[in-house]
Amino acid sequence: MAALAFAAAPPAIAADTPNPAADAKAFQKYFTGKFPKLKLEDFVNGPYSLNEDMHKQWEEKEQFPPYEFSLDMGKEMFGKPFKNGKSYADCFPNQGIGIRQNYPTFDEKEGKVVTLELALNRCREANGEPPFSYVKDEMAALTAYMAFTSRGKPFDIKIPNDPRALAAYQNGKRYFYTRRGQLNFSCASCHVQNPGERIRAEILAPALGILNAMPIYRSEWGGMGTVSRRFTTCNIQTRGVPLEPQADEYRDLEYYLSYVSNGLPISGPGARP
Amino acid sequence: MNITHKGLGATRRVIVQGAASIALAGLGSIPFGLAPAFAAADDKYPEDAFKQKSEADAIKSLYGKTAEPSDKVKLDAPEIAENGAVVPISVATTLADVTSISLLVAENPNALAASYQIPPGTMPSVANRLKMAKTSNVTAIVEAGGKLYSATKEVKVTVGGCGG
Amino acid sequence: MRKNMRISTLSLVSVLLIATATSVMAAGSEADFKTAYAAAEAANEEAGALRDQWTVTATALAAAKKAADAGNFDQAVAQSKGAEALAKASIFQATSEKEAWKTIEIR
Amino acid sequence: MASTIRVRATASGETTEVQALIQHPMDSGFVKDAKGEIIPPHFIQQLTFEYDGKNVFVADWGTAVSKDPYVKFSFKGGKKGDDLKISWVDNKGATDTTTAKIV
Repeated sequence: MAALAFAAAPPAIAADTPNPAADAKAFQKYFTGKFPKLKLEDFVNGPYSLNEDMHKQWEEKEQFPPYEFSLDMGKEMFGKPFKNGKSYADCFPNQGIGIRQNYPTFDEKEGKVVTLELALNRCREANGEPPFSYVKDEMAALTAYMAFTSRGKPFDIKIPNDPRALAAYQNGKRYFYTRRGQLNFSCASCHVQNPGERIRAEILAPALGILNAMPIYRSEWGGMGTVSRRFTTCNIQTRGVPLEPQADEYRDLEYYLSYVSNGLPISGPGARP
Repeated sequence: MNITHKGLGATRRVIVQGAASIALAGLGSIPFGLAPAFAAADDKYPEDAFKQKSEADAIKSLYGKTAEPSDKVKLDAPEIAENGAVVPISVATTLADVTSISLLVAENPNALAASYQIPPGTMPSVANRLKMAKTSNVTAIVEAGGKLYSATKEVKVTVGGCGG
Repeated sequence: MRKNMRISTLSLVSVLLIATATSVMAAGSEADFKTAYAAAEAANEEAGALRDQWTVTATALAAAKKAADAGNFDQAVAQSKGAEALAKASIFQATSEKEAWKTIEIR
Repeated sequence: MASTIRVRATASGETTEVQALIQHPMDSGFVKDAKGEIIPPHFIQQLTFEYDGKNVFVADWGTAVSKDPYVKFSFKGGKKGDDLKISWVDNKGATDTTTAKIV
């Protein structure tokens, strides 16, 4: 039954050797070409950079941003020692301050991508504390604070000279462009092919810079959400069953998507519709 | 998806227990019996006005009179609300002797959204964020010198899918 | 940038419609339901291994189970077959996307 | 413990501009939770701002005010270093009060 369904897909398959640096360049060029009025750093403000009416609503919100409570909570949590006397600061370079732009990293010992959310929960578990839910609340608060201390610092994701790192990058890219769910959408269907367009009057955010603003207070959620929440929500919106937060695919996806936004400043925590 | 709602952390207060992640399904109010205990007598909460369904009934309950449109009432609201859950709306006026400013959303289950008492010495302008169930006229009422003046603007509301 | 998104979505939908329509004709007993449900579950597990399950498949499976619990095996069989068709469509999607994703990559 | 009330009160010239953000669910009573059960209405009814012993602004709110409500207004007078007292009460009788310094 299936053969005719995808017959329309053109067979143009390009060379398979991944070249992340060239990818990032092409990715950024695509978006700046699509939105010639925008500067690269504008993309970290998502849909707000694309529409004047929305930009005004955003400016109003930023006067007293809705993520403020989460940010305060994150700051308090971050400074509070664990039961064993250690704290988050002990788990991270530079005491965890101003380092958001370096995550995800590739852990050559483990051979896998480690996101900031994962590193935070590993820090907790290493110090005898139970892990937090990945999608919101405490995890959003902690990452909000860590992003806040890193605002303005450009994403600086590194792909070490390790075939596993390149494979993880490539796997993330594959996930990003792969159509899934009953609606047959990939991440790219919305956030590469149609940013700036409205889907039921919501303006789609460009993929470039989308993670720079994480975590976000989303009006639609009525609260904060992490990168994990963003990914799982996107899957559900295409009528796909989401993977577990921090599944390998999501880690790789975050690695890819962050890497191609290298050079764009961290703007999180953010507020989104 | 299974979004687990963790137990409230030590830094959260009981009264601000977060709602589960739900879409804005509709608005309205159920009768409530607790009036604010500490407010001064002349600052009484207009409970009845907030229970009225229609804009006209709410204005009548709140003020006991009707409003006339005035270009001296400036109502600022987006053309298209980015999300009906958070619609930034502000009102300002050049009218003198303003004693209150109210905001009504005609298509909400209960039209009256907010009413602000403006004592002497306070500027006749206010900004806030309101919920809108759907596309609707938003009306600002300014009470000045014992009379009511209004301005109305339509705000389009859609609830989104694959956005942000 | 290719413009094939809409076309392929449409054809996928029509494949599904046909698959679902034919399945409705099945009538059945509890045994028929068990067979149909097992087939649907197996297909959905295969989709899971490909990391591409659909939420609608899970919904159809739940509806099938509910109908069976209520003793309505005709409907339970029909829902199971519908779920299987959805699961198979997701498997097809995942399989064809193994290479197809590259066609929309920005280079 | 942190307050549910965040205030910024800024004196400039003859007026003081006040912005407040309050942490409150503002449940309308018409929204369902994940289990499909109605979340009962829970919202701030009155929010008062007091300066120098008298109210400078009183907000009466219904359920259509957004979650974590925000309000902005200005009043004449108010000096840097002076106190502004902010209190709210909700439909369940819960209250919170804070005092902010005008800057």
